[in-house]
Amino acid sequence: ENIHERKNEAREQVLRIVDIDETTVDPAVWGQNFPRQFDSYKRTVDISHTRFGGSEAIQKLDSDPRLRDLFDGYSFSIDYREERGHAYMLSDQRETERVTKAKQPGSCMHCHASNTVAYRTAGLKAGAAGTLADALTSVNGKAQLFAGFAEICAMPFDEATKLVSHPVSCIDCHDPESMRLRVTKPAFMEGIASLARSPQALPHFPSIERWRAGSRKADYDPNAEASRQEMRSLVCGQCHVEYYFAPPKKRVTYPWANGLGMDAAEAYYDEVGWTDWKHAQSGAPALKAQHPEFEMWSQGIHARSGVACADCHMPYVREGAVKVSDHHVQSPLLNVSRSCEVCHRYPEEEILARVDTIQKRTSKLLESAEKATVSLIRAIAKASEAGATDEALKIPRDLQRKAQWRMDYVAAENSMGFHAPQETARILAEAIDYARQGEIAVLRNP
Amino acid sequence: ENIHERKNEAREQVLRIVDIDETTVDPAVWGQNFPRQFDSYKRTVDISHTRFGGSEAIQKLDSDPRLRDLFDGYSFSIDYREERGHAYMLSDQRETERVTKAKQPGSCMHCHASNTVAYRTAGLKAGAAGTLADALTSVNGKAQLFAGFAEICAMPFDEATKLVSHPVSCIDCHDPESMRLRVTKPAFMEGIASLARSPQALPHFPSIERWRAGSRKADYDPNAEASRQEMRSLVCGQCHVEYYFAPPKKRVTYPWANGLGMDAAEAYYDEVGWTDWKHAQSGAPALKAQHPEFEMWSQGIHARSGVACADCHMPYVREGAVKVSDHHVQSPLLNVSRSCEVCHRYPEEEILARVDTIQKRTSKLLESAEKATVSLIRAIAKASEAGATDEALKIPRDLQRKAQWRMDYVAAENSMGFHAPQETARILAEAIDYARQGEIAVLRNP
Amino acid sequence: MQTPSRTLGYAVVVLGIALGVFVGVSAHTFVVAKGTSYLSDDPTACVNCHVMREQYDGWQKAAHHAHANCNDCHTPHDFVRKYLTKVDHGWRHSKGFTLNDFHEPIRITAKDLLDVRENCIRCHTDLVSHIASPRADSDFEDTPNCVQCHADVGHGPAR
Ligand code: HEC
Ligand code: HEC
Ligand code: HEC
Ligand code: HEC
Ligand code: HEC
Ligand code: HEC
Ligand code: HEC
Ligand code: HEC
Ligand code: HEC
Ligand code: HEC
Ligand code: HEC
Ligand code: HEC
Ligand code: HEC
Ligand code: HEC
Ligand SMILES: [Ca+2]
Ligand SMILES: [Ca+2]
Repeated sequence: ENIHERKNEAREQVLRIVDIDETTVDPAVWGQNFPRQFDSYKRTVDISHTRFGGSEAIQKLDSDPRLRDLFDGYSFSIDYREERGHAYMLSDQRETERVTKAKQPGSCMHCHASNTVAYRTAGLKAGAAGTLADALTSVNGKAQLFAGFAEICAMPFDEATKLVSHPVSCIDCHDPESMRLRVTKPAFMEGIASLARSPQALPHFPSIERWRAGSRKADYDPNAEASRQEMRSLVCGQCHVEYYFAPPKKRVTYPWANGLGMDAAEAYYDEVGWTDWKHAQSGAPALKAQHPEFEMWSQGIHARSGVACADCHMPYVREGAVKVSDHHVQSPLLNVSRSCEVCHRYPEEEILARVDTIQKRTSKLLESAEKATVSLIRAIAKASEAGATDEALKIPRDLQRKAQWRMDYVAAENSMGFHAPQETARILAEAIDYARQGEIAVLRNP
Repeated sequence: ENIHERKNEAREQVLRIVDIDETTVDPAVWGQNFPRQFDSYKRTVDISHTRFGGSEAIQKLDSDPRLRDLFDGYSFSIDYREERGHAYMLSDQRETERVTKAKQPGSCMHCHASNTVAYRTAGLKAGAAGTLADALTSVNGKAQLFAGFAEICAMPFDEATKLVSHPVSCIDCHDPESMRLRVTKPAFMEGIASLARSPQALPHFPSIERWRAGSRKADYDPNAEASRQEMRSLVCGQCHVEYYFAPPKKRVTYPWANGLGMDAAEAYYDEVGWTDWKHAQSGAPALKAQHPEFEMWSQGIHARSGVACADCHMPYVREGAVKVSDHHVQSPLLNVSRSCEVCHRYPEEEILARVDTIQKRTSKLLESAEKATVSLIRAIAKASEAGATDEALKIPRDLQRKAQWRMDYVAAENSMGFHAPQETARILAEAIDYARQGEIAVLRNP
Repeated sequence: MQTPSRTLGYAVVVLGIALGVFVGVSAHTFVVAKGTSYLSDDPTACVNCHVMREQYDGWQKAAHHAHANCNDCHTPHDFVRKYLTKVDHGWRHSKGFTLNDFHEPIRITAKDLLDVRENCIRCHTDLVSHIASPRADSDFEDTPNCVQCHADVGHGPAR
């Protein structure tokens, strides 16, 4: 490419070749107007590799056999893989043995597909007012979305998955009119509203602090109130969070009423009396943590410093004179110069070494936490075989619930400690403390 | 003040009123040439306060009664205070009940006084060649220093303390000729030389990595090889480190042969078979950690980023037309605008809030680690009263040694986790793990 | 089978041509992209290259906007070295811009960082006379790297 082109590029503007609206689900259509973003978006099919991340769908149950014991009796002991690019989210969900060998609800659709249209159509079927032409943010649009959300969560998986056809797509994060970022996932909208009403300080979300200072009558609405920089994280927080399916209708729910983070979520589950499964070996009322990236990032110095998910996972790339966001969402370690060096003036090797130090410390501690938890599980199992009463095993089992929740909160978080190094280590320290105390309790009164 | 005055002031500043040389111990004399530095140096008498630091000599044994159990049988259970400004180092040492109620050696002088002249005089007495006029870095100067160091370490405290009359003074950190920074503490020179020969990677000390790449014949000598920026930390590392008095002559020794940090020091003590005291309640062969600020800083991101002790604890201060180093060495939290804000452009409250988050997480974990260790101590004591053999208690006691060392390594470090937040939490997690495992071991075979 | 010398011969010829072409191209750049801007001290001249836009915008917001222009910081101030540097920049940057082969984000070279520091001290001589030898060109280790603490003076906050 030569200079004349580059000088022209500098003046180039986006010209809209096709019209896109609230019904345009197919990213290829959007891609005609925004070829650069579409090209990188498609590259999320690439398979890559880093020490603790990357996108090879390896079986975690084989690379870390302790997980089979830890999740014994739960579907995660059947099939549990390293996650990969956005392009795979729909197929990976359909193919996992957690779905093929266990029964799952329509709730699963919430984060593995482009579903604004699917939800709204189902909502209209269920009697919501208006048409698909209504803006998603309009009263009708929202009503349709939430009605359909409730319907589809309550469906069986096989029925629900027929209603969606694309992984996360442009329309899930962008307003087709203005291209502005927006959030569209119902459970997230409900979750962030309850978070805003929580007592937890949220310095990294100024717009929530502003809302709190106001009348607090209407719910906090990110699409109306969040800054652009906040949206660069909120769109990811739609899915990269811990969740559960609230009975009776399996509504996808984020446990944020007490705040974000490990302790706040645990308190919430204890309050509503939620348990994911009864552990097969120990009989403990266990919890399963899932990808709390958004929550862990919130505890870290980057969030506090206003650094968004997109700053690292979708850095700007200069194409000629224009800068575009890299829609090949992946591990930043595969793109250090753009993801990190804009803010950190160190050579790539140095930056990788810093991350490695943080991640190795974490993985060593995680191993200790897993060992301690497995050892407690064994101790409880042994005691109950030896005839210990549920009465006598109540305390040890409750301690297992606490320990396992903490251990898993880190194991399920996908940055191996990077998003919040000290907080991650703190959580693992507590996991170890509870697990060992549980074993002591078993030994004290067998 | 108008420009002309400032310009004149600027020209006067380097003017030398008195001659200073290797025999000039009194800081007041140096102060005639460098009034600005001397004025701030004197301010280390000030008493101030922060949440976890500051300079009120409060009795730690009262604010945290667990310490009495933890150090039972050792002098630190008699008197253990919050440390304060440099101006107090000599008097505080003379007055502590660890000295007045227990026997201590001359080794104590190494870090609580200006002692280059005291050491060299003793060295000359002991027959070293040359005179005090020799440069400290000359062959004779060094020989005198090390000979006297050996002599004074072996003396009783009362005799040795008569030989010194000033707390750390200009001459301990500065070359009287050039005013360049220098290190003068014998144990540090020996320690850093052994560190250079250790296998540990030291990215924060490029001059050591350079030395390693060389012939390695002569010892690594900071005064000859370290950069100015490295010296801004090394001068502090002379004293703010973990140490022990190596038998038979009570030579102050830094356990760095395996590298800096908690694990490297523990390995060293295990190798040489060192134990500080036999725990009065449990009989465990315990270790006492002391102020490993230099080691902990080395594990943190600031060291890795080339940020020196002096950058935060002796920030530049603008005085009229010149800026000088603030010699009022103290908690940076009392001077955030200069200590932090040049590099971190956040308001003071925000910076204080960040430190507070780190320190509170640490202190909560530290409490858990102390509780776990005390609980192990109790368990061992109970078992041995019940007649358990030393044989049976060997493993629990060894685990106490490991747990207590880790717990204390953080308790004795004076930044409450700030110098290396993740590493500090990691160490406490291990402390808890070992302590609880010890208790389990006791219960398993009583 | 060719003799080494023959191959070498070809190599030289090929190289020669390549070099010729390259000089041509770059000279072309130098004109089109107003590489001559290097001869002026007008900051707007620097942004003739859009790749300088970021620093230009940063500079306009930074503390020195009112006090120093690009070349006050980025070129030495004794006549000879000043123009040598300008030629060096003009050439390297034109080359980079033409071949688009430079590291991004763009990073100041070690040599240029020394020149910059020399300029910091040139303007702030009195203030830093206690902490820095006026001979800023003296060994890098021995004079503090102003930018380690004042990273944002030229172009606003780095983070
Ligand atoms: C609609 C839900 C959804 C949204 C919105 C979403 N993600 Fe994801 N993300 C997923 C799922 C599901 C996967 C795992 C896909 C798989 O393994 O098949 C994933 C995977 C990833 C991965 C792993 C890629 C790899 O190579 O391993 C990263 C990194 C990631 N997402 C970051 C982000 C960021 C940053 C954002 C916001 C800009 C975001 N995600 C928005 C659901 C979402
Ligand atoms: C709240 C959002 C959300 C919901 C609801 C959700 N997922 Fe995911 N899922 C994700 C994200 C984010 C990832 C990528 C991060 C990870 O794998 O930890 C992921 C990864 C996966 C993966 C690939 C990695 C693995 O675990 O093997 C599978 C398979 C999967 N989900 C299946 C399901 C199924 C089945 C359901 C319903 C029971 C479901 N998901 C519900 C967000 C969600
Ligand atoms: C300051 C940079 C930074 C920010 C901000 C950040 N991350 Fe990350 N993220 C990383 C790094 C570094 C890793 C580790 C990647 C690896 O191990 O290969 C990572 C890992 C991940 C992974 C797993 C990637 C993989 O390859 O498997 C996911 C998913 C993820 N982050 C999502 C998020 C989300 C969602 C947010 C915002 C709520 C976020 N990140 C914020 C830097 C960041
Ligand atoms: C998971 C969320 C997500 C998805 C899906 C997504 N984007 Fe984006 N997009 C972003 C973020 C974050 C930005 C940065 C926005 C900002 O900085 O305001 C962005 C920015 C853009 C921009 C503005 C220019 C730029 O590059 O910063 C365009 C145009 C765009 N995206 C097009 C698309 C298209 C076309 C698709 C589908 C092929 C798509 N996006 C899918 C998150 C997403
Ligand atoms: C948009 C700016 C920005 C980006 C992009 C960014 N960082 Fe940071 N980083 C910061 C800030 C701000 C801090 C907090 C320290 C400070 O205030 O300077 C920080 C702190 C850190 C720290 C020290 C804190 C800790 O957790 O140990 C590490 C390590 C780090 N970043 C690594 C990375 C890596 C690796 C990436 C890329 C994957 C990255 N950063 C991307 C701005 C950024
Ligand atoms: C000669 C040994 C020695 C050297 C060299 C030394 N210190 Fe100290 N430092 C001490 C002692 C001893 C104390 C405790 C004095 C007391 O409590 O009476 C102390 C106390 C401190 C305190 C606590 C002050 C307070 O208000 O609580 C700080 C901070 C400190 N030193 C930092 C440094 C820094 C930074 C350097 C290097 C620039 C340094 N020290 C060099 C021995 C030394
Ligand atoms: C290797 C250097 C070094 C040696 C040797 C040393 N000290 Fe200290 N001492 C320090 C430093 C640094 C501090 C300040 C940090 C702290 O208190 O943790 C300190 C603090 C103190 C304090 C004030 C706080 C407290 O603990 O009450 C007393 C008293 C003290 N030392 C006495 C002694 C005695 C007695 C000896 C000899 C047995 C001794 N020191 C040997 C470096 C040393
Ligand atoms: C990046 C800044 C930074 C660096 C570099 C740094 N410190 Fe600190 N230091 C702190 C902060 C912040 C505290 C906590 C002060 C408090 O709690 O009041 C602290 C606490 C201390 C204390 C206890 C102060 C008190 O008030 O009791 C000592 C002693 C100390 N540091 C010595 C050192 C030494 C020696 C080094 C280098 C080996 C060093 N520090 C490097 C920031 C720093
Ligand atoms: C504990 C170590 C220590 C002691 C004791 C000490 N200084 Fe310093 N001094 C420093 C450090 C560190 C610097 C910064 C040097 C550098 O950046 O190269 C410094 C710098 C200086 C400078 C250079 C100008 C400046 O302010 O940066 C002068 C002059 C100076 N000190 C005089 C004194 C005088 C006079 C005394 C005694 C009253 C004294 N110093 C005691 C550590 C010390
Ligand atoms: C000379 C520059 C400099 C000074 C002075 C400095 N810092 Fe930093 N700080 C850094 C760098 C560099 C990093 C690492 C992140 C990065 O690369 O941007 C960092 C990281 C941090 C972090 C995030 C890493 C962590 O440990 O959580 C905090 C918090 C922080 N600094 C607080 C402080 C405080 C408080 C002070 C003053 C007592 C201070 N800093 C003084 C340069 C500095
Ligand atoms: C012909 C287009 C062009 C013009 C005009 C231009 N630059 Fe650059 N500049 C570049 C490119 C391309 C790079 C990256 C070169 C590299 O990193 O190899 C660069 C890099 C730099 C660097 C960092 C690398 C180094 O050499 O230290 C500095 C500083 C710089 N430019 C300053 C300036 C100043 C000052 C001006 C105006 C007097 C200017 N530039 C005008 C294209 C230009
Ligand atoms: C007050 C001094 C000052 C002025 C004026 C200044 N710069 Fe810089 N510039 C710097 C410093 C210092 C750096 C190195 C930044 C660092 O190392 O953190 C730098 C770096 C750069 C770089 C390399 C990018 C990088 O971050 O290393 C470019 C390009 C550049 N400057 C261009 C310019 C241009 C164009 C102008 C005028 C519009 C300008 N500078 C004005 C001080 C200045
Ligand atoms: C052409 C002259 C010139 C050059 C070159 C220059 N400065 Fe300045 N600088 C000034 C003037 C004039 C002021 C405003 C008056 C003052 O504060 O002295 C200033 C202000 C400052 C300030 C205070 C304002 C602020 O940003 O907080 C700092 C710090 C500073 N300069 C550092 C530097 C550093 C570092 C460099 C080199 C990277 C540099 N200067 C290069 C002339 C210059
Ligand atoms: C270790 C950190 C550090 C280094 C290195 C450093 N400075 Fe500073 N500088 C400071 C601090 C802190 C202040 C603020 C002093 C005050 O506010 O009293 C300052 C103040 C200044 C000011 C005055 C700002 C004002 O408000 O008027 C100038 C100009 C300046 N420095 C220039 C330089 C130059 C030139 C160099 C390199 C020779 C340099 N600095 C190196 C930390 C540093
Ligand atoms: Ca992955
Ligand atoms: Ca103190």
